[in-house]
Amino acid sequence: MYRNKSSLPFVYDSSSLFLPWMIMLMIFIASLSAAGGISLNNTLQHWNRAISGSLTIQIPTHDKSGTFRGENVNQDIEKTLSYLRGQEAIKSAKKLSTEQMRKLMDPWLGNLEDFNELPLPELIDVTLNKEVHLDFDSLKEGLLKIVPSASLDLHRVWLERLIALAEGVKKITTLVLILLILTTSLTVIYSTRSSLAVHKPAIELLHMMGAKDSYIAFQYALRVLKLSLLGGFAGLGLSFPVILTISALVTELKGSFLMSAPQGSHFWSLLAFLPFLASALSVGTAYLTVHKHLRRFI
Amino acid sequence: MYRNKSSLPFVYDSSSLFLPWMIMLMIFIASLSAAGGISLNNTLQHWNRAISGSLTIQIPTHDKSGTFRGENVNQDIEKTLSYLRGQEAIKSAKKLSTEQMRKLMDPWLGNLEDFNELPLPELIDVTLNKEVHLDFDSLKEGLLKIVPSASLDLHRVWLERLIALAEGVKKITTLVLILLILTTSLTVIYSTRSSLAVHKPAIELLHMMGAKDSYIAFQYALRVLKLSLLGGFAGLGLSFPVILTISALVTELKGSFLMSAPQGSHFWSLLAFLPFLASALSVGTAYLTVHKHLRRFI
Amino acid sequence: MTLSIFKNQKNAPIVTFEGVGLRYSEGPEVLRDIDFSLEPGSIHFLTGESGAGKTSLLSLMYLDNRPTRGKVRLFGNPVEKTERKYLPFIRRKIGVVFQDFRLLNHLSTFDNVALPLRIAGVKESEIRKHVGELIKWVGLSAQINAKVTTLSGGQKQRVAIARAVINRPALLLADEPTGNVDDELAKRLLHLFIELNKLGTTVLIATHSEPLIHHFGFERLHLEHGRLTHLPALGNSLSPKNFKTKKEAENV
Amino acid sequence: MTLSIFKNQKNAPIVTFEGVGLRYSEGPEVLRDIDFSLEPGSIHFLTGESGAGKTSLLSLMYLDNRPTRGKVRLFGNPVEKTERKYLPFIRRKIGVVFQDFRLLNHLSTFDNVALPLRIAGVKESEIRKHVGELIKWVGLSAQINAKVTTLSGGQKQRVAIARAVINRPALLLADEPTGNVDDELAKRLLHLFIELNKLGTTVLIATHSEPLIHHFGFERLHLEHGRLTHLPALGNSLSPKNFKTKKEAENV
Ligand SMILES: Nc1ncnc2c1ncn2[C@@H]1O[C@H](COP(=O)(O)OP(=O)(O)OP(=O)(O)O)[C@@H](O)[C@H]1O
Ligand SMILES: Nc1ncnc2c1ncn2[C@@H]1O[C@H](COP(=O)(O)OP(=O)(O)OP(=O)(O)O)[C@@H](O)[C@H]1O
Ligand SMILES: [Mg+2]
Ligand SMILES: [Mg+2]
Repeated sequence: MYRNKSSLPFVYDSSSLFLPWMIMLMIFIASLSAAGGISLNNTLQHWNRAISGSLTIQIPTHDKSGTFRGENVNQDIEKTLSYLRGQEAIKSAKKLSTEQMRKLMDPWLGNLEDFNELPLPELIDVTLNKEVHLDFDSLKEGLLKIVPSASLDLHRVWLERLIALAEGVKKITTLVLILLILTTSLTVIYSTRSSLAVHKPAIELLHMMGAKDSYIAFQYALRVLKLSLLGGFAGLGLSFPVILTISALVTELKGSFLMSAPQGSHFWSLLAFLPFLASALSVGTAYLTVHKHLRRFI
Repeated sequence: MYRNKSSLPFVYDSSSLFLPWMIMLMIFIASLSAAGGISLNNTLQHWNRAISGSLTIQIPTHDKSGTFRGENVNQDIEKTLSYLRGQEAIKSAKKLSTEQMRKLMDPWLGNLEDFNELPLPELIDVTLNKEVHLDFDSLKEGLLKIVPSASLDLHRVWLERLIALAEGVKKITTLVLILLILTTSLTVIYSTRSSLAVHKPAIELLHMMGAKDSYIAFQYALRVLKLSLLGGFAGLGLSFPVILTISALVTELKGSFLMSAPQGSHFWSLLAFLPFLASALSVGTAYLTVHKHLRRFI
Repeated sequence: MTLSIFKNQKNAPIVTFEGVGLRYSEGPEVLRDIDFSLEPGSIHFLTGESGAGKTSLLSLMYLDNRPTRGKVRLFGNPVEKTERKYLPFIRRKIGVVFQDFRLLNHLSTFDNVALPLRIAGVKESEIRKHVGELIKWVGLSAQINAKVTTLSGGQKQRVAIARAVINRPALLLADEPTGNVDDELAKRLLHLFIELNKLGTTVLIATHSEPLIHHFGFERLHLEHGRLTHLPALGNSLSPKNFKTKKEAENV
Repeated sequence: MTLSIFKNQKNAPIVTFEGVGLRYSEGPEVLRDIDFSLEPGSIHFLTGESGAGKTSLLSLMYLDNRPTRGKVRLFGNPVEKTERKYLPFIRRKIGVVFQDFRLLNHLSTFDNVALPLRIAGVKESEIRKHVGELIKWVGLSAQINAKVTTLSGGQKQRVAIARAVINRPALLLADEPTGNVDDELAKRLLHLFIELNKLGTTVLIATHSEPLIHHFGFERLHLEHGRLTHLPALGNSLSPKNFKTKKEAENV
């Protein structure tokens, strides 16, 4: 029923020329956004895990003049631990070993060779009880009454800000993606409609010769399928080297900055799936647009 | 000479429908990229200033058991300074005051209330002679022979990595911008060409009636001008709230993370200029495309 | 294939108009109180001055327009009551020569003529046979693979005629089919319609050409300012009765 | 305005063909060894069967094609040597009725007829006056603001004719200008050409219509398989000499 020689003169369509470019751009940006989004999401999970549900308390090992405080330190630790264990909002609290401390500080201070040379404070790691709301300020006040030299939560402040920034970037990425999908759909709809307007005489003729709506809609859909697959894979091909480069850079930082690059067959197959998704979107849109348009004819 | 009723039936053009969308997307992404790029660039300048041309050397104030090293510290500082001043690759070297140290460490450790409570090492700030290549390894070796307790360059390592990442992101942003400009130009060229193909009969007719090339090219250019200004300002309007939101977030981090949000009338007028730039690009491209095409007719 | 459907209703009129009026969106009625029917196997001229409504009347029959009042029946079916999905099958039984040809400019002569068969899903081997033969008949063998944009006015008109008759329609509507060819060629082309008429096709030809009207002298439907009158045959060499008799003789 | 330029070269032929041949990209020569000239103020029919090359010959005169060999002169200028930027001004002196009308479908009757004046930069007030008058003459006052897609075939043809004559061209080329109207209207339209001819316009009319050829009996350029012969006037009521004499009388 459907001949290979199309009875519609698509050669004169703008859409044949720009649709692949449009889809190429879409897929390029979409796959970069996807890579960035996934990476950002992983990173955020790390960061969130680092602040949520836990809390760090420092007990200084030296006084202000730089003199070692000796046994006072252990006393302060004991007092702090017993205070914390009395709090409903706190699940557990324990002092970090030197090894744990090194690991924790690593990202912020680099691979410090002479770690022990820094007379760092002792740290107490606190796990929060998620079911109970923590009143951070009253907790702090209560603790300082008992252990005046203790201090809470050094890096929490700016980590929270960094998370807010990253969340903002994530939202914008999502917005861009939604915009892309909308624009692609609208582009396909409008270009199909204007193509229908350009070919109105030919379509009316086919109609008057007894062609069914599906005959015409199928020709459009086929055309759009070819064009969007072409553009989709071009865009994907373009994005691969870019993603690989940035992944390599992110991986470098991974250990020291808690970031993670997108990877794994899961991720790559998601990317490879994008052109098909875009094509399906385009083809479906074109087919429905044509059908809806034709129903206006008698 | 040019009537307000166009003698070309643009109504049936795909380009009239998709060009504004295309330009809107372009401008949206372009202005986000511009904002991001400028912000990143400023940040990179800060970071680069922080590492290039300078070097930091630490002299520990306490030994491994945490005992204050007293006069040894000052001796080590003197030895280090005289060693450094003998090096050709080094312009100057001086010990940092407590105030300077606090400023330097601020971004990495947060607004630490109890700064003095950390018995940090003394720091020596070294300014490099840019004309002479620094052999970092032999410098380190030489210094350690004289002052075994000294250590060099704590944060340089991961800051360099962060810079590499940021540079990568910057390159990608530039690439995306170039791609956008190319795509816009190609879109305008192709859509103009296909519009010329669609309107070939009308154009031939106008020609045979004695219309000059400029008469036709002008009609196209005018059309494209309207469409791209429309799309351009829509895209700009869309990007403003996004940029403002992210700017606010970045500004929050500014102090603590050496980042800077794009701002100032300079920046905003650059953004406002983008739609005009895109329109000029489109209009010029359309005008030239039409002229070049028409020269093929006799 | 199309004819078999037609034969089932041999005795019913092919086309019936009852009190039909047509007006385009804004503006006056261009057709008023049209009442007539075309018997199966009949052949008529449709005359009337420029703007009288000939093309409009034909367009109601090839389903490009719907009447604004009155009733149109095609092959016995009331058009306004027919479901949209059945219309393609009615349309495939009607051949039309449009006044402005309406060829598909991106296709060749062959592909234009083959179009109705392809739409109807006829096998490619059969298409090749029939189309080539007909193109030869209208004198375009030399242009069979030429794009129709490269054809002369008269050549395009002949492609339009070939396309209208290729699938042996039950109803043939020809709108000014010989305006771009000389009288000799016009007569040759009308003989094609007469051949088809002999095989049972009902034919209606809108024309301005007095030489043709006089030469063939079929009965005339005449339009004047949107109203229809039925004129008798003009003095002629071939009376319409001749054709009817021949056809009827063949049908028996 | 256009006529003033023309009058300067009153005595030179308006059109001269010397050994002209035309072939389209691939394919044979469709015009061969064409030699003729049109004197200022002359009026001719161009005849020949479908596909003989009439439209091709005219297209060389309205600069849609260039000859593949030989020389074409318009108003004394050799076409191939004229710089591209001067061609628009030559074109504005030529009026063309295309066989396929070539109206701009998105414009009204009025705007289509006004097009040549607008391209030439004529003032809008003058345009309104002249265009309205001419549209009345061709009988389309009722359709003056209608989009041309809503016109009947004959009405479109009349718009095409009005557009060709609106700026009183020095050379008028009409390609089958009456194929969609009846003989009475055709005669009326040809009288428009004759009026123009009296004012000095050189006219060439390609036609198949034997009634018209007989009725007016202008001299004929006749094409056969791409070759030209010059036929004398057929028996007629208005001899071409009549017009020449009338015109010449007026010019004095
Ligand atoms: N789509 C339309 N919209 C509005 N008016 C129309 C439309 N089509 C035709 N008309 C008007 O209807 C009238 C009849 O037109 P029609 O085409 O039927 O005439 P016709 O008899 O075929 O004339 P011709 O011999 O010139 O082809 C004309 O006045 C025309 O302007
Ligand atoms: N653009 C073209 N490309 C190729 N061949 C063409 C082109 N235009 C015309 N021809 C061929 O040139 C020949 C002459 O065509 P032309 O249109 O001049 O004939 P005509 O005398 O005007 O015929 P008609 O009376 O049918 O309009 C035809 O055989 C036609 O197929
Ligand atoms: Mg008509
Ligand atoms: Mg011709």
